[in-house]
Amino acid sequence: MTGYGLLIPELLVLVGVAWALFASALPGRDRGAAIAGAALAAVACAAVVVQPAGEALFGGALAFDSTARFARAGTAALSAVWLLWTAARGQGRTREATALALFATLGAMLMSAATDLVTLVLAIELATMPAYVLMGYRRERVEGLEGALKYFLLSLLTSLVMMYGLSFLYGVTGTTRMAGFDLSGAGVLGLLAVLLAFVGLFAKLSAAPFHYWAPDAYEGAEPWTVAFVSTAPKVAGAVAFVRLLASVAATAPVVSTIVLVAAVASMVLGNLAALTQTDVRRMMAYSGVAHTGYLMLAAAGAGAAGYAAAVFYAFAYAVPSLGMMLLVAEEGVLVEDFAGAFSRRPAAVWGAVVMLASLIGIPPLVGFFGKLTLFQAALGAGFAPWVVVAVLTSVVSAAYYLRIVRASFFGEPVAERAPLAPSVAGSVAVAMCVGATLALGLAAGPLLGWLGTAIR
Amino acid sequence: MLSWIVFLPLVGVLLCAVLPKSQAHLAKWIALATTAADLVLAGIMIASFDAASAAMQFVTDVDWVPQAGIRYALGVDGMSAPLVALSALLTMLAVLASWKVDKKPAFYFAMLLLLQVGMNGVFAALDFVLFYVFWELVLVPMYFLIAQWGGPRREYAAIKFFLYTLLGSVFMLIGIIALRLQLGTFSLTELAGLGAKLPSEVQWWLFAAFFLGFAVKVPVFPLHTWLPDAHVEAPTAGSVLLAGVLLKMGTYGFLRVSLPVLPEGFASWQFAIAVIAVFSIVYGAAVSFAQTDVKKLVAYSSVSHMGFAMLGIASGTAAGLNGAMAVNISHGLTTGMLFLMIGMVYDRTHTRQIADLSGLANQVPVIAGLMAFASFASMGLPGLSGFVGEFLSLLGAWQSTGVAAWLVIVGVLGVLFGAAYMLWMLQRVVMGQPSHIVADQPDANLREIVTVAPLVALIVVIGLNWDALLRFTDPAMTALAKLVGG
Amino acid sequence: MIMNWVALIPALPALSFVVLLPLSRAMRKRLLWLPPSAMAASAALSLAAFVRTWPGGHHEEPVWSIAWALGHVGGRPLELGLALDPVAAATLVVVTIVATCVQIYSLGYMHRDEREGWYFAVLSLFTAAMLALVLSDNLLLTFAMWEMMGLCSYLLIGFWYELEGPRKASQKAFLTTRVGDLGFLVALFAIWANAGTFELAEVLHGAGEWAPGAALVVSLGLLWAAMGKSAQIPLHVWLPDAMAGPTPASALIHAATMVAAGVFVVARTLPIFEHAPGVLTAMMVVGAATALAAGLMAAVQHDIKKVLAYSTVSQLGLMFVALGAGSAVAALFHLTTHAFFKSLLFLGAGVIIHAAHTQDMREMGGLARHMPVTTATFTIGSLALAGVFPLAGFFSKDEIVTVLLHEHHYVTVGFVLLASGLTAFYVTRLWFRVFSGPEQAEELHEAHRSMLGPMTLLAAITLVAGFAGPTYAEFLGHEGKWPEVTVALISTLVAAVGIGAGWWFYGGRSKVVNTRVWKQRLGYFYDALVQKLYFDLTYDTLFIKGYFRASEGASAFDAHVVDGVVNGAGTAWVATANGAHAFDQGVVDGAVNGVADASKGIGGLFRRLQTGRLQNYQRLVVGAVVVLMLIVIVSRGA
Amino acid sequence: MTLGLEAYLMLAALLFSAGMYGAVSKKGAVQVLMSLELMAVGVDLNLVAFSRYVTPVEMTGQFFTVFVMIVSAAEIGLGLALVLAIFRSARSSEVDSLAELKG
Repeated sequence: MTGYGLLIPELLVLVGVAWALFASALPGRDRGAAIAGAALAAVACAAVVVQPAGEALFGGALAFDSTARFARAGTAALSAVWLLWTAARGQGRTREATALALFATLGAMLMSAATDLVTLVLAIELATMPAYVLMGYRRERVEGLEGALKYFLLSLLTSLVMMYGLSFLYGVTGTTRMAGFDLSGAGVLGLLAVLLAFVGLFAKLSAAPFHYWAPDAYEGAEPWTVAFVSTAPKVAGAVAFVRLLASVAATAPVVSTIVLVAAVASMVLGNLAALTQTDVRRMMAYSGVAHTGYLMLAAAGAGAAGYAAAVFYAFAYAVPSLGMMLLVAEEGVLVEDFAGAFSRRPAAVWGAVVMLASLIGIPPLVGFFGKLTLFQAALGAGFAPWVVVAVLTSVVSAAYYLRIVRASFFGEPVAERAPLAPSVAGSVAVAMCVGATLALGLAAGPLLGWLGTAIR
Repeated sequence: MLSWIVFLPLVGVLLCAVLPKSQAHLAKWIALATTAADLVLAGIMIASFDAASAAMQFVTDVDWVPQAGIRYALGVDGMSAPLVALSALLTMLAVLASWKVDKKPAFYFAMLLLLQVGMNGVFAALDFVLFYVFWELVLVPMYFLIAQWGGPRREYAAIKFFLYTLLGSVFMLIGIIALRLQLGTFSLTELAGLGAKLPSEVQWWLFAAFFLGFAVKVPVFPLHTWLPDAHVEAPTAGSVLLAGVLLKMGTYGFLRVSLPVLPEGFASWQFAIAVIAVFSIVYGAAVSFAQTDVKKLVAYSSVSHMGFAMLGIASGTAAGLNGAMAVNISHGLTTGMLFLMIGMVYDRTHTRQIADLSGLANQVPVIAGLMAFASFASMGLPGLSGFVGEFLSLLGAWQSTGVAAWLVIVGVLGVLFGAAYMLWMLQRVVMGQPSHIVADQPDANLREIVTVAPLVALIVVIGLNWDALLRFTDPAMTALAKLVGG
Repeated sequence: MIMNWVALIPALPALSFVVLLPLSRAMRKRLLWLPPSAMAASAALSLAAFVRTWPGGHHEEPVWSIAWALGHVGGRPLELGLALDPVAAATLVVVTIVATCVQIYSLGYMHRDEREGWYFAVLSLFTAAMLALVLSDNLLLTFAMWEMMGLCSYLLIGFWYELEGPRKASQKAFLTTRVGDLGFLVALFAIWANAGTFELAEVLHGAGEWAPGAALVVSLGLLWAAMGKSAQIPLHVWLPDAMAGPTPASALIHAATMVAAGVFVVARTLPIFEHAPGVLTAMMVVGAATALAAGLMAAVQHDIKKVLAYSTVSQLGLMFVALGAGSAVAALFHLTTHAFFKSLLFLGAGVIIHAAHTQDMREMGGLARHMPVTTATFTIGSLALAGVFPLAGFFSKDEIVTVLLHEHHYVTVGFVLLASGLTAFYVTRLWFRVFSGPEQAEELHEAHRSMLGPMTLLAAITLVAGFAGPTYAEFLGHEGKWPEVTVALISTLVAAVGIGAGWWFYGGRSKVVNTRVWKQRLGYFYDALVQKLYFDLTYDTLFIKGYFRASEGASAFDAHVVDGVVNGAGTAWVATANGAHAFDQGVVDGAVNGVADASKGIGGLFRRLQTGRLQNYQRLVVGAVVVLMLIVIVSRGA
Repeated sequence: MTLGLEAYLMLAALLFSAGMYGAVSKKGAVQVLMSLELMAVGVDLNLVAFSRYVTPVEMTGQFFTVFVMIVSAAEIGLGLALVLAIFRSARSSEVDSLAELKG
């Protein structure tokens, strides 16, 4: 199972895309495509898990090491869960949504394995373009389109800056293989190249100085599309970020200071801005900025442990926030809409409590172990004061996450709401997220072991 | 065995969760059964505990997250065994005291049992991360207990409690990780000896981080403002467990972590802690003297009593440390009982304002008698358990080189002020003519008396025969005193 | 030979408390015979113990002792123990006899009160605690019993807790004695730090080698505690108010036992005081001052029980003087005699109050004609108190004067004689006010036999006890001798002068005497005495009100400032973060107020950054890129 | 006079910054898209220049340029579709008029 066999998971996803695009010719209703997509994504995830790690393909352009394996499996699993939910509760044109989602998943899976600048750029673009369309999914709502446009233009601007940086990186080092970068002799030009390259990645992960698109785009888009865009690609994005950082950090130490600056800015700005939000989507946008900050704090630590912690944290963030966004899609976008939710759907609200607790970092959930390994790496790299900032901002995060809990338990339902149509698939999808948050917390050991420390 | 004691209540939680809406009233029986079973197990553990040895007993030690070096390790020694037993006992009594809860009972008792998992876990954990997991776990059920069944300002009190403790504990998390990086292990038993190797500068900072984490829980003077709100707004069972067990996690943290692992850090902080402790004693007593709500009075009295425990810890001598442990256990019993009595009065009169209550002795003599008994026990009357802790803490502080003698004399004043506010409360609430609210109220029923009986028995037994408690704590505390050089 | 039955002496009354405690009021009423009989049995056992320790005398080993480990601290056992030695044996007899008389007397006195059972239970518990204190040879056990007695006195003084008076008096008594107890605690700490044990014999034996200041700290602590318990100035304010409790209880507690416990403990630990001579002189000064001041205040009281209360304070002052002079025997002998005649006077006062239905002497008169037995026994008691020749008071007071003369404390002798004179004066004043003069109450009749019996017994003892002086001294191991003739003459003279003055002012009157005559002659001095020398006033304003204000301030401080610091920090920041008014107050309540306000303020600031206009975002992004490039260039260049 | 690598890089940089200035300052959405396209051209020129001078043999730069061109073309196509959708429903393609989402 070497050589092209390694690409089987990607091929499965591609089959999913084909099924969704051309399903009109095949039997089965609109929803069939989504379910088929979900099934194929799940099988792809299983295929990845089965694969041995450590193979390189296309002459080193793609490396399926253990970190890539972790990210590919993670992304595939997340999109499978999302597709399952969309099959049940998606509002219209689910076939298009499935196709777009699977395209993005394919892009993300390739991104996490890309070790060559060219494949990296291709994979990044493949992952983000469907995202633009997903964000502007409801064509008739102007806000949706406005959000998508802002996302598109800012994202395009930053990715062009990144490509400009990458071009210089290629120019200075003479190769596009990330492993071979040696910037020691490159002087200021090399550093500028690295900086410009990272601007794009900062924007993709919605890190602080470049996060402006996130709140508006999240608020404009449909909550269920935001669920996918804000979580599944982020795991792969983290791997790409870490891989590029690993390749240049050795010879250009200033890059870790830049990452550190961005990390602290994201943590502080993300958490504080989220504090007074009344729209849960904007709150989750800023919380995304904050969690990217934590993730980059570990990566700035520049060590095998730091990189592994960053990737693990990306996943530990993605799982609960996917679940939360799906719940937001079901319950309503404002914090007030959650009022009295406990009396309506106790099980779902308990799920929300578990996921929010994980985002805060309350043990024994996956979020806690994410933060634990993250702080361990950061402290090891001597970032004690920044860890204190991270710790304080996570207490602040407890304040705004708890507002959702408070509303759902003790708020009086404002308007009489039509009870949500019960749907097995929808609840199963959310239940999977909650289950994963709990199980991966208790089983953090084997998961960390499986993730390994491929990126040095 | 210990894993059973810690995780048995979890079975109860699951049972309560799965209860259909119609049988929600069964929840209290499930809760009673689980807590009773847990108490029996704790009883067996205490009975078969070999008091002579200071080593860890009933140890289970297995890998949990090998990559991060985290182990699932449980064990008890002379210090934690009585605390686990106290937690098991008080939770059962709390269940008994909440027999009449009718608002979402399944949810209520599930939270109570989840709280017990956290409490038992903290005292039994030997791995620092496992300790931290249970430490944080306690926050969630307590938050819901206060926020769902509390008094008028419950939501504010609940979130204040949650964020206050979370702030403290995240600093503790940094400490835990720093220790792991410096000394290479999370295991509390191994850490105990290794800490001395650290440079005193590092020990100073680590002690500060742990101090913040534990002091919030004790609580100690500047960090105590969450306690009165949480107590006043919490339901009776919540207050009993909050005062009876949760506060002890703070002092237990000092005894299990700060002192053995960072002796030099402790030496440099010793005088500061002593000053804060004594100030808490006097300040807590003074503030509670002026309270109009009897529950808030008892809450501030907890600040004062735990001040004695902190003084005992600050002394670093065997007597002082034993005193701290004695205050932990006896405060759990006496304040637990006081809150149960206040709960009984509240069930009848639906008010806690001292001004509205008077003349309990004539109308409800049994409740009045028990309340007076609990007050005298908490005042530190010799012959009852309150005196053991206060006397040994002050004695230890007097002997200790790190604590100045005048500080002890101010601490002794705390004993006087303690008597003042308790008697002042007794005089207005228990004595005098029955007020119109108190008139024609029924006296304590069998369930209420059974709830309080074990506490009365333990208070008298420990009061008369100090060895009932010191038999357990002395070996561990003497070893600790030697480690700290007290 | 094992005399473990001695342990029964304190155990029996304790047992009757434990039996009565859980019972209902009706059940207690039926078991009322239990406490007095337990007391009587205990008295019998004490007598047997006394006989067993005869002839007493000074020798190392106590006749009987038992010890048990209370706990282990730092590996060292913490032991408690009881021991029977001559001092204990003698005091046991005194306490049990007085207690039995009081219990029998109370059967009649408390007959109509429906909570009578609770009274007897607490009385028994109190006696058990006193007996245990007497027998205790371990200072920790002594302290425990000391506080237990404090509790019982609190419960007994506050027996009629429905009324305002007893409630306030009981709290005042408990807190004032507890102020004293703090001294005892400090003394215990110093003892443990230096001697490593609380066992009395070892402590006394090792007192010499203690650290320099230790003996001083211990003796000061014990003196302060004794002053609290034995109501010496300035801690005497609680005793007069304690009269709000039932009279027989006062007879036992505030005449014979509890107040005497202070003297007893100091007597037991006198060797320690020898290592701190300054404390002895201080004790003498306090004793003398209290004797005189209390005597003066007693002379102006109108309430019969208050007169007796101040008289007790005065007599205790005398005992402190004896102790200050270094003679434990004189103090203990006076303690013994005082126990008998003062409890007799209190019991008598109980009968008088029952008969006259008032405690105010101005509404009494002419009781002698209708109550022959009470008058006779009361007179014996009064004369003993005044120090008239054949009675016990004369001998014990002379003992103290001889000791003082022997130790050349002539100034103190002056004070003592002046106090004795005053005592004689106010006793006579009381006697004439109550027994002679026109009858003001109707149908006066003699008390019930069960109340007169104990009084006659006590009167008989008072007659005889004086002569036991020398044998008592030898029993305690000191050479006993009769008081010299000169001293006897001087004290009889002083007593006669006192009685004469009393007779002259209050004797043989046909009409009611009013006090206006005193007011003109003594003016503001008289008012000062009536105001109890302003002690209560100063304490109330200075300590009680002061503490109230302090705690009000602390509570306000806690609620607003400390909590406010958490909120204040927030509002301060918010005010500085411009445009703070933009976000509404409603949002704030969800989070921890102070820190929340701060973070919300800054959060608001960030949100304003998000203008929603794409151009702004692009400019911000480009700006950020430029800034980062500058950082890279500068840091690379540096 | 032979044109060295630096000359090409200067031209590419010029194009890139002109495009960036246009993207930031222009009002109309289409004009912004055109400026972004200009930046893409700058990047391509840069890559081709490097390929010619740094790695003339392997010509990795050329491949890189091809892919970059394809990608940016697709991006701009998508962008135009988005702008058309907005124009149809909001009657204006003024970038700054769309500002409901904020805070």
